[in-house]
Amino acid sequence: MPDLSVNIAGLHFKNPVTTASGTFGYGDEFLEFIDLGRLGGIFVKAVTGKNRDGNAYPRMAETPAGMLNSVGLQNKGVDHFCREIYPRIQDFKTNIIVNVSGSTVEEYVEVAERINELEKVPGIELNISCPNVKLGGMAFGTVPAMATEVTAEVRKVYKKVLMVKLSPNVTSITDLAKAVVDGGADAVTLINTLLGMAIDAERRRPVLSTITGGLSGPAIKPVALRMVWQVHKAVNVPIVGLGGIMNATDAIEFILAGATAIQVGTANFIDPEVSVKIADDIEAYLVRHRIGAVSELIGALRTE
Amino acid sequence: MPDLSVNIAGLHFKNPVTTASGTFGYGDEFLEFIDLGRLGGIFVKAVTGKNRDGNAYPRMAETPAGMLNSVGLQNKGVDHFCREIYPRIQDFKTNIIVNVSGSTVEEYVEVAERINELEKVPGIELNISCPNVKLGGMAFGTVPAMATEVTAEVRKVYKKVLMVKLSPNVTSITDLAKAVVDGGADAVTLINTLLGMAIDAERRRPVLSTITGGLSGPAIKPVALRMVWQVHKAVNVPIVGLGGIMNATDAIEFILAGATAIQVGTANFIDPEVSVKIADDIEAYLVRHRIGAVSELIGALRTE
Amino acid sequence: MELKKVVRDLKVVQTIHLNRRHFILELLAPDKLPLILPGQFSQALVTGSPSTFLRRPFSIHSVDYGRNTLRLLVQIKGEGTRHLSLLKAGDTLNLIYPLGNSFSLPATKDVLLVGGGCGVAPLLFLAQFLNQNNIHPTILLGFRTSEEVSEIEEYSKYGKVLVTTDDGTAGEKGLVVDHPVLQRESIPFKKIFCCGPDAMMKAIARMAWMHKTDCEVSLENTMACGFGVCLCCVTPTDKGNERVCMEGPVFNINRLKWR
Amino acid sequence: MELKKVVRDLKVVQTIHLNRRHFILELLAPDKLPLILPGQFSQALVTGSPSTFLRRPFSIHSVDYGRNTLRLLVQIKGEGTRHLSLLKAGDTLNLIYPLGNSFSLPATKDVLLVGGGCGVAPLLFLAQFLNQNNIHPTILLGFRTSEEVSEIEEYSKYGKVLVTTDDGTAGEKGLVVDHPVLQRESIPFKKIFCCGPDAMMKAIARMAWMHKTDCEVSLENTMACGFGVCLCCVTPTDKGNERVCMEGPVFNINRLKWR
Ligand SMILES: Cc1cc2nc3c(=O)[nH]c(=O)nc-3n(C[C@H](O)[C@H](O)[C@H](O)COP(=O)(O)OP(=O)(O)OC[C@H]3O[C@@H](n4cnc5c(N)ncnc54)[C@H](O)[C@@H]3O)c2cc1C
Ligand SMILES: Cc1cc2nc3c(=O)[nH]c(=O)nc-3n(C[C@H](O)[C@H](O)[C@H](O)COP(=O)(O)OP(=O)(O)OC[C@H]3O[C@@H](n4cnc5c(N)ncnc54)[C@H](O)[C@@H]3O)c2cc1C
Ligand SMILES: Cc1cc2nc3c(=O)[nH]c(=O)nc-3n(C[C@H](O)[C@H](O)[C@H](O)COP(=O)(O)O)c2cc1C
Ligand SMILES: Cc1cc2nc3c(=O)[nH]c(=O)nc-3n(C[C@H](O)[C@H](O)[C@H](O)COP(=O)(O)O)c2cc1C
Ligand code: FES
Ligand code: FES
Repeated sequence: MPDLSVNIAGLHFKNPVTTASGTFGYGDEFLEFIDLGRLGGIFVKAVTGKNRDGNAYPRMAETPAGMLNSVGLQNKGVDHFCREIYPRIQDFKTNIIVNVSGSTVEEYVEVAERINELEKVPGIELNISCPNVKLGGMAFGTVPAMATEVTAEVRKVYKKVLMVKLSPNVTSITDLAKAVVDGGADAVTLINTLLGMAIDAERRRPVLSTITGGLSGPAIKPVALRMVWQVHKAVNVPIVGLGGIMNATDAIEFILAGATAIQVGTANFIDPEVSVKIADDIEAYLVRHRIGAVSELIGALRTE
Repeated sequence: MPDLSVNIAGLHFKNPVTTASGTFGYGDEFLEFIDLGRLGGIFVKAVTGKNRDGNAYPRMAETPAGMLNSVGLQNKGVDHFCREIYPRIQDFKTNIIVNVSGSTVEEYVEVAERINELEKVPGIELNISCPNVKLGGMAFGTVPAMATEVTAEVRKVYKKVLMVKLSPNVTSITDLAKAVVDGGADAVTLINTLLGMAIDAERRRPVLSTITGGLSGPAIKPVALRMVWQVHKAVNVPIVGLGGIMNATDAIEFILAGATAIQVGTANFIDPEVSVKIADDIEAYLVRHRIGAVSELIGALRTE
Repeated sequence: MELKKVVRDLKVVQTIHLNRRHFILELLAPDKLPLILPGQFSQALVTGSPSTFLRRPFSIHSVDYGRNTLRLLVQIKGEGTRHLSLLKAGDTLNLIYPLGNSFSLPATKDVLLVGGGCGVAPLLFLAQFLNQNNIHPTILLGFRTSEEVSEIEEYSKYGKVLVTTDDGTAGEKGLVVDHPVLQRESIPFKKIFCCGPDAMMKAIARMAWMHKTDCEVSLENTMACGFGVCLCCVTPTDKGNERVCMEGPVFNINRLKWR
Repeated sequence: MELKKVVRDLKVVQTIHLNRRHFILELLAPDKLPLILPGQFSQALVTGSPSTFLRRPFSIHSVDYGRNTLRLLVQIKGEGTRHLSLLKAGDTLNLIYPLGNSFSLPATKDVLLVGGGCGVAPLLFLAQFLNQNNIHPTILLGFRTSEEVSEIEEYSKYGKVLVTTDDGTAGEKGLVVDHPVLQRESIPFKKIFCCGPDAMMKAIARMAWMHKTDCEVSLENTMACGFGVCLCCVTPTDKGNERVCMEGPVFNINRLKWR
């Protein structure tokens, strides 16, 4: 049996398959479908300082091999998370990572500080990349100096594994990756959604209430793979890779490009059981290729 | 019969449907399939100062709802173009626009100067966005100051319609659009390909000889539409919109977002007759919606 | 029986083409059907349609626990539903079901069901369920034209059926809300269940408020997941933005921000 | 007859499943077939396969101008070819054809055709064409295993057929290049036409050079368009990077950079 485990800044993952924030709720909606204990980890929906209603509907548009969303960080705030959600999910037999969002450095710090107290949350993922909130993520995620600042401020209060999730809507993803590593990030997650738009030609209107939204799904996989590869060559921290992963082959492509772990996002909507299948099929790939440990594949793309 | 004509900096297009550079050869390969006189214009393959062999093969990878290419500006140089190609295509009954590329400002200027002499070429499209040539396009297309410079230098020698084609691989497409308008561009074309990558998981190798390549096709349409919309609100010159247009509905979406004309790219590979069909179907749309002229649709997205 | 969501390959027993735009898929479950409540829906995976990436939501039209089958009533709208219309006996359709909440069991016997377009789909199952609880509702169905009027005998098993068509080629001419049964000073219903296009549901809601009649509607929305995790399908309610696929699709009109 | 590229919907006359991995599509053209030369290929539009975006290239396996039909011989590789294998009589397949150059008419009668895998596809048409020009080639075909050996009677109409299989279950065991007919001091052929996997063609090319025998190969490559406009399919030749879909797929080995 090949060894599927991977390690991110000392945090053990039983396998490299985790689920992407915003596509997996708080995990409990999936209890009817899968055994969460079979996953390396779950990244729960973004948590902000206060309650947010998110954007008006329609919030979704289907696109070729993908979808746009403009959910906009709807959540009930960090208090509610700690009081109502955490007790409900703390005993899942997998790593629970909280996706931390905000509109100001103070808000990020506040949320991170609160999550730091939760014993059974071994890490957070700073979402400096959500393109949907006007007073929010976009700026942090696209200006290296701001990315360094918010990461460094959170680093001061957050003592466990700190991952930072990057926006792909930038000229140089490596500059951003370096910026957050400078700020003290233990790992980087990439990619968040590409900023896109859909139009209903018959009604001559935008499909989304917010006009633009975040593109996810297989359509963005080539861009995501490229960014993982670029960042893998540029920085020395582990990468959590995602963007359009639908099956184990996709997952292995990300690992070969340099990802230590991967996240399954939009694919969960199409098959809520897919994450566990991906873990199984990665194992089958390793057996078929006689590879002893998945960690041997990380960044192992042959380019000579 | 609705009026399909549009106008870009004084240049008349009988309809808004043109074809994208690099996907339509020099037009003559399509003579067996369509009547070029039914198109608003054709944008021919990139022309550089000297002969270029392009990249090694494999140069192509299929991706979800799209493809990657790493052709890399293969062409026989501007001399050959003027001597061999131009005489062959000059009498096509459509606007022939030449896509001008280079690795240095001098090369762009040299090619533009030569093309300026060709009586039956009413315009050029400066390709400052090709992501495939190491010493090339990328830098010009991603740094506003360089984009302004190359546009301004070409503007000095080029007397007809000057369009500049932008790269989508930037943090702010509006900054780039403003930069080339400052440099004297009459119009902007967007978008070129997104930088992406494909991996063969079985062989653990990149699919393309160049590892990364340019992503085109329906997958990128949401990103392209968003950029056309953003630029339409930011600058005051006409926009030529493209990225994943497969049919008239897609084309109308781009026009509603702000494009004066559109280009059909990758779709030509799947159906070499599609560009003419799109022109016909745009007309049918106008008739069905009782719209007298396609120009009424430009930027006419209802967002109130 | 457990109320548990499952992902299953169902076998197409038959495809009944009602008219050019509507068809019924009768589907056989591979294992014992879970408990399904009226108003619940399923998410169908469309294969072979390159432009259909996400699943498509369809209400449960009827359930036969004995034969372990359920039916979907589908209106052809775009590529996804067109591909579903090509399914034949023996083909497979992957469903996630049952999803969402359900219509509530009313405390009165004076019940009206109102449906229009593909919104009639959940009403057959609801009528059946009401019958099992000794309620014989009036069932008011709106169609475009006589050609699309269908399954009247089915509905008639469970209550009195009234019909409107847009063009008057069958039943009363006009919209469901214009039907004479609703044009009285006081309408003879204490509870209305409604499903159909937004405009229709809003018109019925206005009428219900006017007559102080209790009313539940089954909302549509754009859905990515269907089981509560994407937050794409929200509707504003008295509790903020709620998920149509989880807290809905059925809402009491008093909880919606429609006034 | 004009040598003109066309885009056409062809009707599937029959699908002949040769073995688990190979099948033949016989296709009826809607109008008079254009002139097609041996070695030319077509670009097939696969519908109903969400993961297949671009067309797929297939050689013309045979042509019947009388019945206005042509055949493709297809090996199932991935989703595109799997979907094509599901086509049935009466279905439609959209093709762009005929594409590319062709094998040349040799000035000798001592001709060997060598094919392996799906590379055998263009050789039947070529053999037919050679016969029409009074050449009866030797035809050496390589297969994986006896189960995949097929259409031998067809080829036998046009010349002497030799077979190798990887596992020796039919004909000679080994690779085509190891066949005894090629293991002599001087081989009895003045012209070789070869189509198959790259490694096979290169081995044959080495052998041809050794024996100073003229040799043409039909190359594969990754194609986006198939008609010369995308420049995705180039191969290095004595004239620089040439397009396999236009200047090829057939090249004389002396023009390639294989030495
Ligand atoms: C909870 C729920 C239950 C439903 N039950 C049924 C049912 O029982 N029978 C039935 O026929 N349909 C039902 N629908 C609607 C059905 O899901 C859509 O018609 C279907 O998804 C369209 O898919 P398509 O690929 O054919 O069309 P698409 O190509 O996706 O769309 C075609 C056109 O229909 C519009 N459209 C697509 N989806 C929706 C939607 N969800 N709401 C409004 N407009 C839409 C699009 O804007 C577009 O203009 C239900 C929807 C929901 C949310
Ligand atoms: C000029 C030309 C003529 C051809 N003639 C025939 C023919 O007559 N009969 C026939 O069966 N096949 C022929 N082929 C090959 C055929 O086009 C591919 O097998 C087919 O496109 C695979 O499609 P798919 O969707 O099934 O596989 P995909 O899912 O696209 O690919 C499956 C696997 O096959 C590999 N593959 C795909 N395309 C090619 C290719 N062009 N070259 C090498 N490897 C590839 C991929 O890397 C992948 O590993 C020809 C190719 C060319 C270029
Ligand atoms: C409906 C939806 C909601 C999302 N919400 C969040 C979020 O709250 N925080 C976050 O960091 N990313 C969020 N994302 C982005 C995903 O986590 C992921 O980065 C993106 O979808 C790309 O991966 P995919 O193509 O596998 O879905 C969301 C994505 C979707 C589709
Ligand atoms: C094979 C190929 C070659 C291309 N060559 C060029 C080129 O020479 N110059 C250029 O400006 N753009 C080139 N492009 C980009 C296209 O013109 C276009 O911007 C891009 O493909 C997006 O449009 P589409 O999705 O409609 O194809 C090329 C694209 C493809 C697919
Ligand atoms: S559709 Fe995803 S939460 Fe309702
Ligand atoms: S495949 Fe496009 S040029 Fe050959």
